[in-house]
Amino acid sequence: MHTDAAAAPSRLAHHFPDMKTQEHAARMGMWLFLSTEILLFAVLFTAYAVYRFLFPQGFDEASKLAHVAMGATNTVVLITSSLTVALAIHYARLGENRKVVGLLGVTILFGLTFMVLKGFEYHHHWVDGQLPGRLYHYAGLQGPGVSMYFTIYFLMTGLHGLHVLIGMSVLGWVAWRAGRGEFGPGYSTPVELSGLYWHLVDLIWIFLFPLLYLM
Amino acid sequence: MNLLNELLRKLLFLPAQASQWARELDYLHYFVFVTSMLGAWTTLATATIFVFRYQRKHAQQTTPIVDPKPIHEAVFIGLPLVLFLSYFAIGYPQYVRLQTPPKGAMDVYVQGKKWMWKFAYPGGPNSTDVLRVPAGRPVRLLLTSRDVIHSFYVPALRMKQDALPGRYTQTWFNADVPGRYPIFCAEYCGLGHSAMLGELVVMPAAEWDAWMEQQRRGSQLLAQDGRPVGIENEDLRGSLVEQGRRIAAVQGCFKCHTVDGTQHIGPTWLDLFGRSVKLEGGKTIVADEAYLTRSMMEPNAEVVAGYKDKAVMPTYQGKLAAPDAAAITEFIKSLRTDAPTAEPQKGPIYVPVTGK
Amino acid sequence: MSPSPASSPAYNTPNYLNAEKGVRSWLTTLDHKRIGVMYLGLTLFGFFLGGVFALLLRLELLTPGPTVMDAMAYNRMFTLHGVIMIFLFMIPAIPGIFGNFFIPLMIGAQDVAFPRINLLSVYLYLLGAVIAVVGMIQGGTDTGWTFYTPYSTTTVTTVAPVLLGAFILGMGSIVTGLNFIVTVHTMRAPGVTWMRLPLFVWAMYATSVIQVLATPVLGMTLLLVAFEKVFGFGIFDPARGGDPILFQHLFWFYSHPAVYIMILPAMGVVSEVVQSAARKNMFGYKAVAFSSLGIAFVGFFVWGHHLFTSGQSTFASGVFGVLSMFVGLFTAIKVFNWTATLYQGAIQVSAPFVYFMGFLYFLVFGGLTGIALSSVSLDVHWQDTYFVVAHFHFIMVGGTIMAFLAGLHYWWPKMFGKTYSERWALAAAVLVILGFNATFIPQFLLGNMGMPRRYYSYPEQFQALNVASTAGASLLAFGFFMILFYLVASLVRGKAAGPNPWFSRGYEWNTPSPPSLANFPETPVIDRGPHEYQDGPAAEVKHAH
Amino acid sequence: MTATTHSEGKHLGPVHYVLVWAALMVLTGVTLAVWKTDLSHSGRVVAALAIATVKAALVAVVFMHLWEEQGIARLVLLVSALFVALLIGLVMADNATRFPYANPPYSESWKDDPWRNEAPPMQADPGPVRVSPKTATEHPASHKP
Repeated sequence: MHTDAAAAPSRLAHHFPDMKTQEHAARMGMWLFLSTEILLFAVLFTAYAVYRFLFPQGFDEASKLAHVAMGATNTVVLITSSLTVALAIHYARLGENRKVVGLLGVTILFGLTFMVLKGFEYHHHWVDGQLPGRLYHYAGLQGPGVSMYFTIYFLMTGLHGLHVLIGMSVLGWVAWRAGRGEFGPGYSTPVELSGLYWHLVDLIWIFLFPLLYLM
Repeated sequence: MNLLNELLRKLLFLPAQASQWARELDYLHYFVFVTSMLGAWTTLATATIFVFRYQRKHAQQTTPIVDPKPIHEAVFIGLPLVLFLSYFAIGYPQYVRLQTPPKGAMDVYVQGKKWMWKFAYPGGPNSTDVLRVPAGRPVRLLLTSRDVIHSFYVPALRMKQDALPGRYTQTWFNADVPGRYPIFCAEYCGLGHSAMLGELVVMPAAEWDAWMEQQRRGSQLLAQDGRPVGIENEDLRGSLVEQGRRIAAVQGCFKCHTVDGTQHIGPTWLDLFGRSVKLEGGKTIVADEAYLTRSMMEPNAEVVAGYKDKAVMPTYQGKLAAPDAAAITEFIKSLRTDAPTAEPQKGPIYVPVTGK
Repeated sequence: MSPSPASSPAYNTPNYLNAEKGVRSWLTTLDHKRIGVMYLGLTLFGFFLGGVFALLLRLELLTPGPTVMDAMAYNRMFTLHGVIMIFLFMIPAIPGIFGNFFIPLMIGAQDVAFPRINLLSVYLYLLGAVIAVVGMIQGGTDTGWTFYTPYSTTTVTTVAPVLLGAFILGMGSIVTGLNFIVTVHTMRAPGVTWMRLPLFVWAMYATSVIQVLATPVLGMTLLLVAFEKVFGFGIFDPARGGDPILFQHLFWFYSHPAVYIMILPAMGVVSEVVQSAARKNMFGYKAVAFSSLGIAFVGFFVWGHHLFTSGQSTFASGVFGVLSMFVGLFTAIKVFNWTATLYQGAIQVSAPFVYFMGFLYFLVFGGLTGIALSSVSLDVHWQDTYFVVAHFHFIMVGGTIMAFLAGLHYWWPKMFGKTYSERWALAAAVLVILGFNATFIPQFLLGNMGMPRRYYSYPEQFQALNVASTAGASLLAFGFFMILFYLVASLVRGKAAGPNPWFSRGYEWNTPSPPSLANFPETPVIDRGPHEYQDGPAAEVKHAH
Repeated sequence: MTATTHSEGKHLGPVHYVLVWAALMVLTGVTLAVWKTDLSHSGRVVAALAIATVKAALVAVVFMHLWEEQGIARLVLLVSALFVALLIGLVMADNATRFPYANPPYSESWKDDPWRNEAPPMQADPGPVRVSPKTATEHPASHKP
């Protein structure tokens, strides 16, 4: 979507009557894409709901093995990164491209922090054998539904982590374009669309954190 | 009524009705069939009449704009809705009845496994592929599976229920016409899906009581002899060959080995016994009892030439008791092109039940 | 087909086919019409493959025991047939071909909103198709297209590649849908209000909503199965507390709406065909348009009617059962309105119209058997038998393929600027309809008798009807080959069609045949609804240029 | 994007963003505080989900500009949310009302089993959930939250 707008020097593709329509179309496309992401995660949320309902005790005990401190830190990190992205969009609309580069850079660093912390968590679970399904071999906690918690934990955080990585790459690309001074009052769609994506990643984590760490 | 029932049943190719529920389901079937056919043909006949009535007279003929009045759309919505909801209003209570077994129904445990049905009756007796029930008494089935999903289906009872691995589903019936009715597996379960046939034998109640009494005595005797009883107990009857076939099916041998000569993941068993087999590495060996047994226990030790890349067979050391391995060997020995083959069955397999 | 009075030599004028030359210009094209033509080639190849497997299946079922293949080959073949027909033909065909080609023409736009993403969808289709088909043939996948766990996670055959392929095909389907929604919202020409949208566009819009919202669920579910099969994550593994019925819920949350992805575009196609063939505006335009949206919406909440005998709760079965009746209701509304459209029309019995009548007949019976199936208790007898097989083939072959053929014959002159032999077309249409009846009516009766589906061998009492079905299938196949033959012949030696051989007043006929690269010389301004035939030829001529 | 696509006066600025960020931080704190309380299990679940929903709404409305966006984006988000809710709701409705033993073995719905001992178990009863904390601390790298 962004590429269409960028391709023509005038940024107006031949088949659109005007810029306004073109950007409206781009944003609508992005929102529809976000809805597919929501439905993608919905599968895992459904599995979570069903298995938590069936194995409340197993999930309860297993979630105590999650590292709340790191999870909470990550929540703070992601929410703050959402703020920096929102500000980046604001300055992109004003054409202050250097601020955009700085804010997006900070966002990517936050994303990196998130992934590193996530990596530590994964490492701890790995060495303890708190792994999904048949890979689960942690002697400290056994019982129905326990390994299912870790199946869901790894699938949900893994898919979310993948989205963080994709988001970081897209933001990096947008920051590079901001560095070339491309954005201004007339054109800030790429910043806005990648920002929307990043906010969605944050939004999903807002649900994942209490569900996986605090229940 | 009875005549009409028979007429419609034959017209729709429906099998015999062996329970009251089946009969009532057929009445719904007839109702749905007749009303929806009337509706369909009325609509389609109207369309066809329009086609003949309103033929184009010249290429650029004009036609009036005809827009519907609200009453038209109300009829278009109202009529089918009433009809459809009446189907549901009749059908759903019937379904609820099937899902709610009456108190005092006899429990029979049904276990599906690739590719057979096992039945365990109250008090220990059990059977394979043949379910005997008393006519006129409600029977609740508690179904489960050993491997994948199977579905227990008796067309004569118009009744079907999936058997799920590791848990139970339930259904019930009250067969009231003595006779023999086929049982099918209706959920796809692999190679033997269409051969996973069983038989429901509905016996007059008194006859069934006598048969059950005999069964119970038999299983007590067996219990005294120290044989384990219960659903896991393989039936004792049948030749060693037949046992071997069953064990091979249960152990999943047929996932890779065929018995009709076609090559699959593993070598075919047809004409295998006594043949000179070329091994990976050039050695040649005669496939005797010893080799066959070794191949079950250490499958990757002596791989047949051409199967190196497919050497995926797990060891059956510890999974197969010595008599079972011997039975499979006997079964392989029986697979000869010049001998009557034990495999492809057409139609239901009628397996006799102990004590009858 | 009568030659148009305003017929012009087809390929002398510049058009989208001859604007650029060479393979490269096709592979990198962003033109929606060329992308539509590429989809035509690709999906027809898929249809051919799936059809060959269907014929082999029917051949095997000629006799009760083994006929031409062993059980393993049979199981692999019905998996191939199902996956190929559904993911490579039914879902992408009408949206990919007619949707891409005609939505922009029908709303007066130069292209779809995101042409590059449109091209991407073709390549996603190609990539997914290759991975799925090669994966299935190499790995011998034998799970059936439903991939039910735990069978799919425990079978010795390879399953992961086909799951990955289906995931990629799903992505292609999503971006097609997304593109159409945005196109319809943002690119309508002046005067094309929502209440003047051609009904095909309405149907495609509703379809796209389903594609966008349902397909991700399938993608994720298939990935979960792959994770379980490859890494042992155990999310559906009964031995680890997993619930196989949960898989069925998630699978059908996509796959039931997917049925509407297949049939809604077909309903859109026949809405156009019947208006043009009867020279009549749609009776109850709003009812037909909104019932498409109604099907798209309610279609999401009926998936549980596939689970009546699976161990699903009685309560849930009731909810899903009653909701299913409402989906049937929307289809009934459409059927009545199509019938009423014929009233006072000026009907020309052309090949597209014959297919329309076939569609109407088959959809009525396919739909009503669907209603019968969702009356809950009757499904207990019919679930997983040939009755279900016959029911959905009535909808898929009798509905979607008849509509596809109707659309293909109706729009062929527009797409390629050539006319085909009307006599051959009528003969083939009759053959296809007869063959279809002979193939699938016996299957209803087999289902009533209790023959389960996916049966390699069967008891002997089922043989007579199976033989009838196989005979019908060969007739059907012969009909399809006939169509292929005369359509290809028309490309080589067909007469020039002229811009509007049907004298149709659908917006898409306002362009030359084949359309020029830019579709319209200037943005058209529409001042009347589609398919209004109340005024004389003078308006026609004015309207056509 | 040009300012013309938005109705004037609805624009959000950095001040709004920082305020919302602060609110999100506070709500995160509240979530953690609720977790530490003695509230009943279901009470905590409801509270945590309610707070998460409020946070998500803040992100969607302010950060994602639903506040100033045209109707279609709101519609898309609401429809997806509705479909997610119906997917989860209808599937759980099935699990909650099923024949209890059609649910996975030894799950919650097998608890009140009037004939648990009669049913031949398909696999060994794993018994209740067992926590043995010592093994967790044996490993040098592991630690408890």
